[in-house]
Amino acid sequence: MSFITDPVAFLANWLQGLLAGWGLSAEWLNFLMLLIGAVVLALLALFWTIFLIWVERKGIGRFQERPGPNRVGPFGLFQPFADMLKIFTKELITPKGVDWVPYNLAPVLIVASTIMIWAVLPFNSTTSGTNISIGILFVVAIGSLGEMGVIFGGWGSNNKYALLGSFRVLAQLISYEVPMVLVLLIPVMLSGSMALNEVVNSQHIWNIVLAPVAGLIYFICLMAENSRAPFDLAEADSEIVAGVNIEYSGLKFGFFYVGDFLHAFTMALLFATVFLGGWRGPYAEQYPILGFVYYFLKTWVVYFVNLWMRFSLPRFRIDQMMAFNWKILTPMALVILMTTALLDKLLPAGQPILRVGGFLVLNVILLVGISLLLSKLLSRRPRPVVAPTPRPVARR
Amino acid sequence: MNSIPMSWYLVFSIGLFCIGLFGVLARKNAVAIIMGLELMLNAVNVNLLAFWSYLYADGMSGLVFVTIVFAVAAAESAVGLALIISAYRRRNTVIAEDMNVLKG
Amino acid sequence: MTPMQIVFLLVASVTLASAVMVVSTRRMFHAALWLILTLLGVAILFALLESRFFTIVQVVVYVGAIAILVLFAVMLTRHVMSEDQPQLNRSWWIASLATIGLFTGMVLVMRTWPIFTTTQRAVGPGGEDLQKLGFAFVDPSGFMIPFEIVSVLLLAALIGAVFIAAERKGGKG
Amino acid sequence: MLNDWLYIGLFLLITLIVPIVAIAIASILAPKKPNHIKTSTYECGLETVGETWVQFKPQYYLYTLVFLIFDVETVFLYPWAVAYNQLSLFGVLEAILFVIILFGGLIYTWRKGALEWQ
Repeated sequence: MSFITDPVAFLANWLQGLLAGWGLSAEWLNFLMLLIGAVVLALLALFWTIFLIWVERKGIGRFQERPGPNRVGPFGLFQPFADMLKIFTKELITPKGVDWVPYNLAPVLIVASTIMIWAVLPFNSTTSGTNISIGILFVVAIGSLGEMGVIFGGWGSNNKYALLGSFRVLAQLISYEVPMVLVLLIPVMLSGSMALNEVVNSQHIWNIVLAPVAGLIYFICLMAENSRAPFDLAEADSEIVAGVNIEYSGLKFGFFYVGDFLHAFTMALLFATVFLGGWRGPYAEQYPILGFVYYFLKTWVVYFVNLWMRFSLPRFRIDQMMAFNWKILTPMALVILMTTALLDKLLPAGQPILRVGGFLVLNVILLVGISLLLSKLLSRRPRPVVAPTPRPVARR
Repeated sequence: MNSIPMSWYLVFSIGLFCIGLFGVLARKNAVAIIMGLELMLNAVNVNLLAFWSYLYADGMSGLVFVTIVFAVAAAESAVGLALIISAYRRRNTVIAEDMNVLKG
Repeated sequence: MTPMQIVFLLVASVTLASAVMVVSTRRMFHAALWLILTLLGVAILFALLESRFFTIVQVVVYVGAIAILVLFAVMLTRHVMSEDQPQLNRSWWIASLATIGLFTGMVLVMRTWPIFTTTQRAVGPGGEDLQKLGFAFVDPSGFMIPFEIVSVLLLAALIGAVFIAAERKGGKG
Repeated sequence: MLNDWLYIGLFLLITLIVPIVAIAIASILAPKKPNHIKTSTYECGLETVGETWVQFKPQYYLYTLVFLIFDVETVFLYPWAVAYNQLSLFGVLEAILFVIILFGGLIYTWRKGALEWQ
């Protein structure tokens, strides 16, 4: 092991040796190493957001045929730092009648619930925060921490619009959690473990190849959990004032956006881990540093697709969004779960080509069949015709 | 390594159960009664997992029982809260003592 | 005092205190928030009991779903009970006597049990074996019937709850 | 392993402490000049009318209900999924029966109209 092939493990080893040299007991050494690992990873995730803000602003600029930030520093790279300085020194207005603890806890929880996901992600074959044996469900559980943040914000601000916005987000989050939890069963089934590193390790064939429909559903659900366009009803500025964050200002308001930006990237990391083989790639096990590179590349592809959709698609209406989840994604997830389980048992083991082919055929049939069936089912209901009411005409 | 005696968990679980029971017996609001029930079910789960962890970790019966308690808790809160909301809509009350349509 | 004991005592006392707040606070929404804290405390105790799966299930099911359901129910039924009037019924002192009696009785009975204070764990450091649990769920000689009955129970609960809650405004009442 | 939970606990503490500290620093740095207009509840420039606690739609409650049941059922399929590779066909069929029962619930809810956003 050298610094070139596996920098993180090398540094960790060196640090451990250094600390052991100071004559610490084994327990304290263990504790300190965990603490250092946690601090480094959490701060890395938090400061990574600064870069992401630049990427998104530049990206949306390019998508809309304008240069984006380009004044502060080369390519506007220092723009987020300027923004940060500004937001740090803005007044934190606390409106009347707020419920103090929930009101102030909400932005903290929103940020924490995003960064917490990084704790279980495997970054290469040797580096991960922790490889806990229930990693996939852990991610789902952390999602419910974010839901708490949304409720606290809505309740605490003592504002009708904030409350309404928080209920809308909440309904969206919990609805899209159902198909997400259902399709996540498929990677668990295929790898026989819930630990994210095992899920990555077992993907000799990427899960997206074996279960493309599940991957699609998972991607859509992740986008909805992020509650950004096209699922950004909560902040639909034309419908409700601004969602949960309406009564927040200064840094507290900023944290809602930090959570938002970071969640988009974390979502890409998760998707790359579960369906795109994570750090896997040629020579990734011999040279763990390559794992970082592969993981990073895959994540950026997913992240770019996510941004692309965000910048190009129009917003859903809330009834469309709910119907899309409960009447298309959930039945589809249930069917894909049952058929995948059955097919994998019926196909002979040890023949990867047959397996891939079988899964592919199954997925195509399901996708076509279900979409035909559902389009028939959904279109049969006549659209409600709103009778044109005579409008009052202003008279002189 | 592990130095916590089983008694601590069991006393904790009895305490949680009794607090929940007090909530069920003494609160007026029906939603608060449901919350008390949730506390009691949680106490039961702590108890079951403590016994599983200290005494019978080889068998799966403890874990299966915890699973069933979770399912029952979900079913109970779903139906219970739906009933409360239904009663609230019809009679505009959530006070358990006032829900006495069946009283002779 | 080992670190584990300190962690346990801290978590247990916070959990019990917030449970007391659940049953005693006047504002229903705050009671629900204290309930969430209690549930999280219980989840940490599950983790101390080496059951990882149920720690996460506690967070996903209780905090992520049941607590939100309770919060929604609190929202839906607000304004019915003003928060100044007493939240406890007339016989609350009987209830408190009964629960204190139950608590002392249970503790006294449990103390006569020889393995009450054992510190010997039966579970290994790896926590529960999820594979075995999954196997037991579908094993005909294991827990196949309870597993299916759970699903039927949940189906019944779903149908019942939706039937009760989804009634139209135009209907009776 | 204790290490996993210890790490996650530490991580959680840090992710909670860092934003709290940041907000604390910002509240020291930032100017504090509250006045009546500034601290009033925001509502399109008008004075707020009525209480914040508008009665909200029971629709939210119905979605949560369905979500709760689905969530519980799905979570208990996870141990089965972990054991999937060692299971016989019979074990898989049983889980499929479990999922079909769940599907029945979805269809009932759908037919009942509880999934419509009104």
